[in-house]
Amino acid sequence: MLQFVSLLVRTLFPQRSTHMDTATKQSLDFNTTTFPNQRTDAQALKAAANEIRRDIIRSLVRAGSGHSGGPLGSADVFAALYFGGVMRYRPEDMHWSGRDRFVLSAGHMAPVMYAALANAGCFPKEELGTLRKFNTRLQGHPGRDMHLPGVETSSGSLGQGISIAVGMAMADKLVDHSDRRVFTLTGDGELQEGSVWEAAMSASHFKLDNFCWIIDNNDCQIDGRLPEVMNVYPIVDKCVAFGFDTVVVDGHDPDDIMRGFDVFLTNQANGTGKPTAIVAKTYMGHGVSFMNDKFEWHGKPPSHDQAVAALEELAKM
Amino acid sequence: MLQFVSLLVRTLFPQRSTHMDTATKQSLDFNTTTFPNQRTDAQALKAAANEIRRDIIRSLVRAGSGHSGGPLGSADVFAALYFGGVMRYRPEDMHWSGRDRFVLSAGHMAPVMYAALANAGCFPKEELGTLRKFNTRLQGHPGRDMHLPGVETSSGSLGQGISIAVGMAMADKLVDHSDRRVFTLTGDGELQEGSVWEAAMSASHFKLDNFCWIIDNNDCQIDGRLPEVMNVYPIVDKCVAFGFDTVVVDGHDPDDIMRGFDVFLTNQANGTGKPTAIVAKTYMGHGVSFMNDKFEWHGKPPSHDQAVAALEELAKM
Amino acid sequence: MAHELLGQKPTRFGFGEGLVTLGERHSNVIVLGGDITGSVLTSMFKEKFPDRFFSIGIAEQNATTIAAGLALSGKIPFFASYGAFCALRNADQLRISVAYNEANVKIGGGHAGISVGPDGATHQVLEEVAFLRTLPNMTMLVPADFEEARKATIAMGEMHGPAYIRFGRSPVPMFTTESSPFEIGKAQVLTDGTDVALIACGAMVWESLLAAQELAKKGIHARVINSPSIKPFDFATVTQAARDCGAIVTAEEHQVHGGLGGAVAECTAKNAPVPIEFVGVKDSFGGSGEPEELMVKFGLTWREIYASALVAMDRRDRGSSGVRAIKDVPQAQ
Amino acid sequence: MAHELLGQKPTRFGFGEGLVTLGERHSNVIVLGGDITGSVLTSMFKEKFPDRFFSIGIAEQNATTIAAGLALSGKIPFFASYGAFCALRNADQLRISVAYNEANVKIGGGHAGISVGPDGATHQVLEEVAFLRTLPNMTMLVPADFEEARKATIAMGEMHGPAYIRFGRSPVPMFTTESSPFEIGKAQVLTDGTDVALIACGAMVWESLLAAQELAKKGIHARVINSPSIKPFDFATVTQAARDCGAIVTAEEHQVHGGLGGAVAECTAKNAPVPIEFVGVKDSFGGSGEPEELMVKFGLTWREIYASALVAMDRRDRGSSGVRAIKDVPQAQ
Ligand SMILES: Cc1ncc(C[n+]2csc(CCOP(=O)(O)OP(=O)(O)O)c2C)c(N)n1
Ligand SMILES: Cc1ncc(C[n+]2csc(CCOP(=O)(O)OP(=O)(O)O)c2C)c(N)n1
Ligand SMILES: [Mg+2]
Ligand SMILES: [Mg+2]
Repeated sequence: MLQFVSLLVRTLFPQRSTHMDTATKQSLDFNTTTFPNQRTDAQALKAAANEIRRDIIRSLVRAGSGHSGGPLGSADVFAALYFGGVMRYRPEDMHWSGRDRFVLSAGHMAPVMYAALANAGCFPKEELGTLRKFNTRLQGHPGRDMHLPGVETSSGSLGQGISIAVGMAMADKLVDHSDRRVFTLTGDGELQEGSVWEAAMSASHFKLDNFCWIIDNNDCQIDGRLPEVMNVYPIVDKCVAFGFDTVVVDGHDPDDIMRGFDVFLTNQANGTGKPTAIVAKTYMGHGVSFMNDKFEWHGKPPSHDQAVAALEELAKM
Repeated sequence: MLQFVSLLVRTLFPQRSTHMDTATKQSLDFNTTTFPNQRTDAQALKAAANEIRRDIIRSLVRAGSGHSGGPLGSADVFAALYFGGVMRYRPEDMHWSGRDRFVLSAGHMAPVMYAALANAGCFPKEELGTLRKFNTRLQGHPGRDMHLPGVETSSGSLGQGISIAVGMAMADKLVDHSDRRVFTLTGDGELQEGSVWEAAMSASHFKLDNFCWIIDNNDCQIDGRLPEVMNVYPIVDKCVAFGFDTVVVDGHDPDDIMRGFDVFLTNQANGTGKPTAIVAKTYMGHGVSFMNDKFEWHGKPPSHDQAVAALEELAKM
Repeated sequence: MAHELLGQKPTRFGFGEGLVTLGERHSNVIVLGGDITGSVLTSMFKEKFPDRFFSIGIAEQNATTIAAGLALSGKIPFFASYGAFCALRNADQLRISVAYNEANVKIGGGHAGISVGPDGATHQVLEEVAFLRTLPNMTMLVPADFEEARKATIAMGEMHGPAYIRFGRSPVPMFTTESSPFEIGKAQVLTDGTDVALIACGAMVWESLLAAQELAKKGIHARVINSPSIKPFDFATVTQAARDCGAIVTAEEHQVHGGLGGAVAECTAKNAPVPIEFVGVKDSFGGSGEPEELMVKFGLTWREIYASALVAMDRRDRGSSGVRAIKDVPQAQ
Repeated sequence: MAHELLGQKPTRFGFGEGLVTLGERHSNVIVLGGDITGSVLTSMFKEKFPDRFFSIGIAEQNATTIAAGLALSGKIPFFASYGAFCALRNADQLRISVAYNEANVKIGGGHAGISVGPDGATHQVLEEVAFLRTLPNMTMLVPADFEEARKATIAMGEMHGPAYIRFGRSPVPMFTTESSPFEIGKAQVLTDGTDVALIACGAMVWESLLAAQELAKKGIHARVINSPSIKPFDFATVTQAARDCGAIVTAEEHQVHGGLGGAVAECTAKNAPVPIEFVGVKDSFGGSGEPEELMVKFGLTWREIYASALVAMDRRDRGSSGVRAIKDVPQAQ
């Protein structure tokens, strides 16, 4: 005979704690600031990057899971991309047929893309608070099925987004003969996926000077530093050997990032037939000192106290 | 009501014609010559390569399907590998635990590996006549399930064998701490597979100076020349950027091929920690003038008349 | 219904012709080559529409995902290679970039099944139907002959969403005509019996007709069903067959696990449980040889279908004891 | 038989512990890392046997094929990653370099199923059981809890040949003990009923026990069967259950097509056709959320099993008309 021992009174999966006390709630709240997308100075881009970083912290602490390190580290690149007049889009109509496109190949970095899109005005910043929650449009990894404005494709399996971006750039340049641009961002650990090199080979084969590949070179991945986990260096030589006009930039210096994008824009304008790779030297978790350059922060959210500390530090920047 | 119209009298798949008239049968027969594996001169390696080429023709014309171009073009490399004292093996015991290993990553080139093994005495040359036939040990692509001596692994899906070879070299160097060597041969079209670059990255990451990667650079693949189908050039820059000591050799000059292998042997002897890539410049179909440098011969067998002509030409070389 | 042998032709030619028709009808159809364009007949499209053909080389992951990018840009991209490589080398890409994205990507998987012949096991894909059938949003088609392959290709190009078509290398009997019905999601009843149902796809449909002809000589009237649409699956027609016949044989050039047989077994278990015998490859890899030899060796002829029909009917009429594995297929006499 | 809740723990910890035991017993066990060693607990082995651990980085194709090379050199290599990437990104490698080679390669596929939670659909693999089940020479295991995962890991390490184990991220109920039987190829009857059989794997075994408990309150005695060995499959135990109960519910954290449900449907169709209801993910992708929320949303709780049992019995007792798709699962009350 079977005996069951109080089986039903139980929680199959313990709920994560996402409780916040009201005292500090204010500083964790989303505001309604948005930023315009135009050629501007380093100061303005820094301000945008700072707001993106704070929104990353705000959304992650609410989510109770997710990736802090990569998103914080690439916030300056995203600020330049979305608010430096590089990528052409209409926040009120992200389906505008003339838009340039951004594909997040490193799908786990979704929080920074979501924060950039919200700060561009593509959707209410409040919604950043739903990151990773049940039925959210802000899926843990971008899900095209959720129709969040600005999310061009699902991603989350490393090494796929860059190929999707190549396909888009082929459609633009080789089929539609338009001047639309396609940007993609991969991680540096992601370079270990062979499919990345298939994509790279094809981008130069098809002379896609409308294709801009940003590599977030933070020298970190989940298990440690790149040379220990699987050495991808020399990155620049690889990109060059695969046919890219390759430029290395300080990924935390807005002017230097813009210099990188200008190389790309010039390549396209001059019809060089060369795709551009921008190797952005960054630090994982940059902007939050206790996360800075620490691979342990690849896939962790801040605790409530850590979030408060991070926001305070960022407010002073 | 159903009506069937003489359905059963039919051949579902028409049989290929493999008929040979007895008059020319002699020249198409396999002989029993074998070759020793030792440091030797170019003349001896040329003789071995010539016999390999003739056996490729003999087996393919019997098979009535299969790949002529790659196998003929890489015969000189195989001659040096199996008969130049580079790879250590015992033809009478291909399971000898001290043997070096060869992995044919370009599985479709099986005919040249089979011919080399038969000419080494690993199995009767007669058996080359069963290539691609029902229940043969000489499967269209190497099948480990058939236990042909010298076939270390199944292959046929491009870009896998090289990774298997890396795994073997890791076992030898990093686990068993033996001085066994592992050789692999990929095609040049095969370089389009991203998994090849994953393998390459890991070979240098693990400092596998016991690992020798031969690239059959015939500039041909099924659909045409490499730069048209998908440009893999510059091959050398790619190999170097992926951490290989890379040497380019004339793949039809035994001395130059041996120079390449010597670079590898020196790397291993000196413990440089660098894997070696040998880019062998070859011509598809080399040795048979009407096939020479013609990508159309990638996957075709010679007709009976073409086989006779090819054998006559080879006999004069 | 008459089922005449109209000749022999590989299904891949139907794919090639269908592509050309699509190219003529729709300016946004794009074809990607995987360095075997001659084998899978994308060469026909390339010749007619060189501007809409792009060679990606030997990089099935990239081709599949580039196709997704093209689809997200409003194109209708087809990528074709051998099924071993364009259903499995790119499986993750198919799952995420194609299926999860609901990208309008079309894949043509050639050289499917044992009848590939001398190339051997690596090239004889026998597993992909099972995988593709589990992918949400995916349409999966296995046409029976040249003409049906042509129609299926056109149909998949003109529907919206991810789709895969499976076709073969070697010539197989032609018996459907321009006027034969074809619709995604529908199976066709080819003969009207109620004694046993023979449900097949691909080249095994013709073998099922042959088996039915032999059964007819014994007074057994088999309902032969052609089920080219593995997904969406025609539950109604298969359920009806189970209810009317009470015994089923499935036949496919695929592993006996998870493919058409699996779909039929799930359908009947859900709607009308009946004995089924599964004709297919018995959980083994293929090998080199001539197609005809191999089809006999691996038990993919009308004979196994015939013998299985007798067993299935016997099981229906008298029950059975013992326990048999799915791959225990009655020996052909 | 008592089935006590002994706590909660993710099955992945059983994998991690099993690996360490194997490392202690066999000096030729090697582990390959795929940059998520902490998530899939290969980190435990790495810590104890740093010399026998190799980090391959984010390159699942390479890791799988390197494993094949190691195996062909007499090693017993394990490679583990998320199932989405180590069953599908490397599908072609699994088919040819591992399965066709009969290489002694062991794969650990973590983060399987919906219970992955907030990471969302891309990471929630729900298709790999169907694929792996079709590969010849492959052993495929889906343990129900921590302890069974530990045993299964050791068992697969100590058998010869390709094998895959599926495990999950989130804590799930523990109820098997050191003395519970586990054998590759065998299912275990956990409760003895003859009214309906509930056949499950993974975390759904516990849910089946819960469903059985509720059914018992109505006087319905369910036979709960834990089927961790998807391949080889225990035809005898499942056939016996079909014969004894005449109605079956299958339950798995996988698509309703092609997985355990598919295996049971094929088995019964072959040996003892009975009505089956399939509890699983209904041909859709997952999404973000907490595991508990998602298991409810996607219909993966004892409630659906309970409701399905009533439907299956009803179908057995009174037959049914109409045609339902596999994914038409009775609503939980
Ligand atoms: C194909 C695939 N394999 C593994 C993973 C798991 N994974 C997610 S992020 C990550 C590390 C990525 O490293 P990097 O690209 O450097 O990003 P960073 O850690 O710097 O954010 C891994 C292994 C994945 N998402 N996809
Ligand atoms: C993964 C994979 N994709 C496609 C094929 C089909 N195929 C066999 S050989 C070949 C061309 C290979 O080119 P290359 O490596 O240059 O060899 P060569 O033609 O010079 O002999 C192709 C595409 C395959 N065997 N494996
Ligand atoms: Mg990184
Ligand atoms: Mg070549």
